[in-house]
Amino acid sequence: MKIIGLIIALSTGVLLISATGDFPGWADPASPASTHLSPHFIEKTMEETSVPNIVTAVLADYRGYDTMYETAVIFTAGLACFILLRIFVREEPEDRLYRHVLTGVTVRVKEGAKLPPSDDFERIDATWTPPDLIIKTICRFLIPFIQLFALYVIAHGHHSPGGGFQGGVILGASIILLAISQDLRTSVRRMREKLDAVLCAVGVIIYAGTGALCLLLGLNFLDYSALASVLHCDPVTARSHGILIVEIGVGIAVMCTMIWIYNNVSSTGKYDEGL
Amino acid sequence: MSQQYPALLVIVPLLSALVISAAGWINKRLCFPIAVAALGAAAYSCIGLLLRVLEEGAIVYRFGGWDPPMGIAYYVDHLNGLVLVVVSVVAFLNLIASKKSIELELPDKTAPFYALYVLQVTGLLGIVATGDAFNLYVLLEITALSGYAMLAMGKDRAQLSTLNYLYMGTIGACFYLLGVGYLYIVTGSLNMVDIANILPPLYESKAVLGAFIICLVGVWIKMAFFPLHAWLPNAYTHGPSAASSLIAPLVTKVMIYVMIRLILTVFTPEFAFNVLAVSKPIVWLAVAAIFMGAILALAERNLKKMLTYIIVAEVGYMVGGAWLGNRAGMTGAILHIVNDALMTLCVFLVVGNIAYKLKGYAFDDLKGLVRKMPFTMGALVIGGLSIIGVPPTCGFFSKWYLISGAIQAGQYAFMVALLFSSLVNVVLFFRVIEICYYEPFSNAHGHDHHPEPMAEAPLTMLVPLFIVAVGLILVGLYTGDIVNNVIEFAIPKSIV
Amino acid sequence: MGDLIQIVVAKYNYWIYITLMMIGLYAMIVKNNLVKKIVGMNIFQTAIILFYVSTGAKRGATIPILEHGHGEHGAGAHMIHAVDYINPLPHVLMLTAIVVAVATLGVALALAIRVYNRYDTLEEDEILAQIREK
Amino acid sequence: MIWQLDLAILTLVVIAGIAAITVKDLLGAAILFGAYSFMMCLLWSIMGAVDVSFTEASVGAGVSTVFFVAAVFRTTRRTKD
Repeated sequence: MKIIGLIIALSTGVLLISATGDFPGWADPASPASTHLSPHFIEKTMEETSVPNIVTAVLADYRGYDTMYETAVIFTAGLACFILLRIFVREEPEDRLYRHVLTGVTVRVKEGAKLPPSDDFERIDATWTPPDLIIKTICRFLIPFIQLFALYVIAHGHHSPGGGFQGGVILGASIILLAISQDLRTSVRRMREKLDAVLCAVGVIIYAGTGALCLLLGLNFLDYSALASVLHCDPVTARSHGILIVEIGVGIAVMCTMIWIYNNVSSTGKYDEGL
Repeated sequence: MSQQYPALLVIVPLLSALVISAAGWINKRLCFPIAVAALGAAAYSCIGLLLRVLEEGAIVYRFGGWDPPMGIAYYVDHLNGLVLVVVSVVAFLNLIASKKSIELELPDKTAPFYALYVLQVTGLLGIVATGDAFNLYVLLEITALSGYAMLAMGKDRAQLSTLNYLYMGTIGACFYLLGVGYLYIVTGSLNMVDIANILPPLYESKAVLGAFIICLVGVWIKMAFFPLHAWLPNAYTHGPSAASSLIAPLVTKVMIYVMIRLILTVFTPEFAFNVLAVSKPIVWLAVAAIFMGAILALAERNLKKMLTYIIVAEVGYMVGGAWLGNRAGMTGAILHIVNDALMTLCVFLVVGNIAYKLKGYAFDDLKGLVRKMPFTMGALVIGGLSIIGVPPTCGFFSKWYLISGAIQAGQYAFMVALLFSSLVNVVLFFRVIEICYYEPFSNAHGHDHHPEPMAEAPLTMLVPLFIVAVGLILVGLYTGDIVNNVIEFAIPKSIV
Repeated sequence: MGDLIQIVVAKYNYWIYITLMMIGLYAMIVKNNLVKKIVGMNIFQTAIILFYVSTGAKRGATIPILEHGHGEHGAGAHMIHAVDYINPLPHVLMLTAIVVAVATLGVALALAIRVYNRYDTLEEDEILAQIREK
Repeated sequence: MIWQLDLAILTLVVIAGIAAITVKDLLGAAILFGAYSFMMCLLWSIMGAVDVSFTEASVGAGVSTVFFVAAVFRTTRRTKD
């Protein structure tokens, strides 16, 4: 099996390297890629969309249709992890571990029975980790600032590198950090599975809905200048606002998908004990 | 609203897939009606679009209002207008037919399954309608991911075979992406028509040759063309019957459409057939695909797995037909996309009905099935006749074009392969029909001779099957109209 | 000899990207462990992204973000020359490709977990042996 | 665009790639894959693709490594090859 793999990899490698013969030199300004489409994007972005970050302008406006499908890909991945892993009814009830908060004594309760809810016993995961106060408090302290930075990244996608995807992932990462530092149950209590799944769909609906709104206002799909009549501004700034709305939609969709995939992967669908 | 058909046919399913997934958490009963409405609207706009194309010729739809090379544009001409109609009608019929089997096999996850189903159809419609090479890659990924998720919901070995399908599918998609990258670095554009305009002076360059080979190999992996077909039989057999009866008829045919689009539009037939002397070896590969597909199908004792090998052979028909290089071969290939989608849907719906009523679809479970399920067996006979290629059904006409194309092109090996595969199909289907019709029903408690109660599949599964069976014959009878009005204009004049 | 070095200097980047792709492809085909195949798949995808981003690189050009004082808007901006800025199109395509790679990774890991729950191993040969026994 | 820096990081990336595949422990492979992604993001920021490197840092290296580690914890660290 190793030989076949080696032959396949080497033959494709030789084919690809021989095909690089006619490539333009590395990073030379006169290459066809830098002289056909990109001059239009670089020179016209300011006039047509008034967005300084050309990548965000091309991403959400010139090729906004691509990005809508890419958000749909992320949504499909979240849905796929949910449908593959999520288990609603469990066959054999597992036993639970509780820890007495003051003394640190752990109690094992068999066959899915529960301790009456009291605040001096806290439930802990089966893969038991010692109570590490430092990590818990630091993470609880850090998470709001991570989320603040993520909102900045989404909102500031026009002027600096960033945008819907990066901001959405950082927001998702803050909730995942909560799930890793505390335990999955606290993060699921913060971000319910139902809310997470519906927000996932809502994020992509914001994106496709903005496009459909432009369609209903008469112009082609995803033509933000149609929003000028709704946002009461000239078509160029309407495009800039359209890009911002779309980036917010992408941010919400990516955040919820990352949380959804993490919750399903780390607890193999049981939603009780994560990493 | 008819100007917006190209956008509507893709946006309505996408938005409804999202609404279905959200509605799944609020009120489960809403999901199926939304899915049916969405695919109905998509089918309606596809048919409307084809009628518009027949009147006005090719339609360009600019997304975001930007002109084609800058923004993304849809080019809908006769070729993808026809394939769009086939994809949306097949998906619509299959959704209605597989409602009950979805509820039987996936009791608590019907809502996400419907959402994935509609997302898969969105991806397929997008692939067929798009005019942008990179947009086609993103849609390829949506189709692939929702396909993996649906196929992995089957029983026992489904997850492992889907994981292998994922590896091969990702390699195929990455090869296609690499091919588009090679084209981009040499031409600077991503729009298919724009690339076709820039390419002619570059025909001699090694980069374009490398891009063509890599794109082709990537698309071949995705369509399970013979040497790269190992993932298809297991993936389609172990999937739930609703998923395999959607994916089997459509995904391989759409990938063949992508290959034909690459030949006709992006690399122009002048490059594909004349500059490269590559059509002869590819037709020989197609001959090998047909032989191996037929022989491996003979060796199977499981009805569903036998059908997956027939799909591998059918892929050999279409690739060989497209690469014959003459008008009859290309017409046969395009017509075979339409016919094969309908035939495979008919036969997989039959397997869906059998799986719904019996526990398995191995040959020994099918004994004496005609008394229990007469209508399903009737549809199996019609589907079998069409796959064999008996005149009234559509299978005959596309095979006729392929054989006449092979003779014109002097590829007699391809003609022999076509006839051999038809004979093997005769053996395959009559073996199954003989088991179902003549062997007594193997009931456990001795042999009491009172006639078994007719336990036919429910009506919602039978009506679509009946429509498809009748459709097979109608498409066969109206082949002349389809070819003269639609396929004639789909193939550029340069192919004679 | 001189022009050979010229060719090498101009093209060595592409050759390294292609070797990286082939490492990923080799791992996907040959590795026995399912998760190792997923690592190989991701290396293959990231190498293609690397190839795309390098098509956009321009010698002597800055990042594709225009200096934009909040004052002047649209037409008032001074003349923008395409030569000073890096080609933004491959970056847009690759934002999409990275997110697609993560989506595929998520689904692949979910499938690997399901396979592990069923066969208690991630080694392909052990799984096939179990299937042959059944 | 200092080509010596570019070459150095490229070789580091290739070494991390090969190591991520050949190491005998899945958790090690996950961490090495995270390192591979971060160096890839460094390479892109050198090439001027700031948006792409930001995305790779957060999406590609950050969350992929978390998914990998979560999956390895839920399966096994043992690999034969």
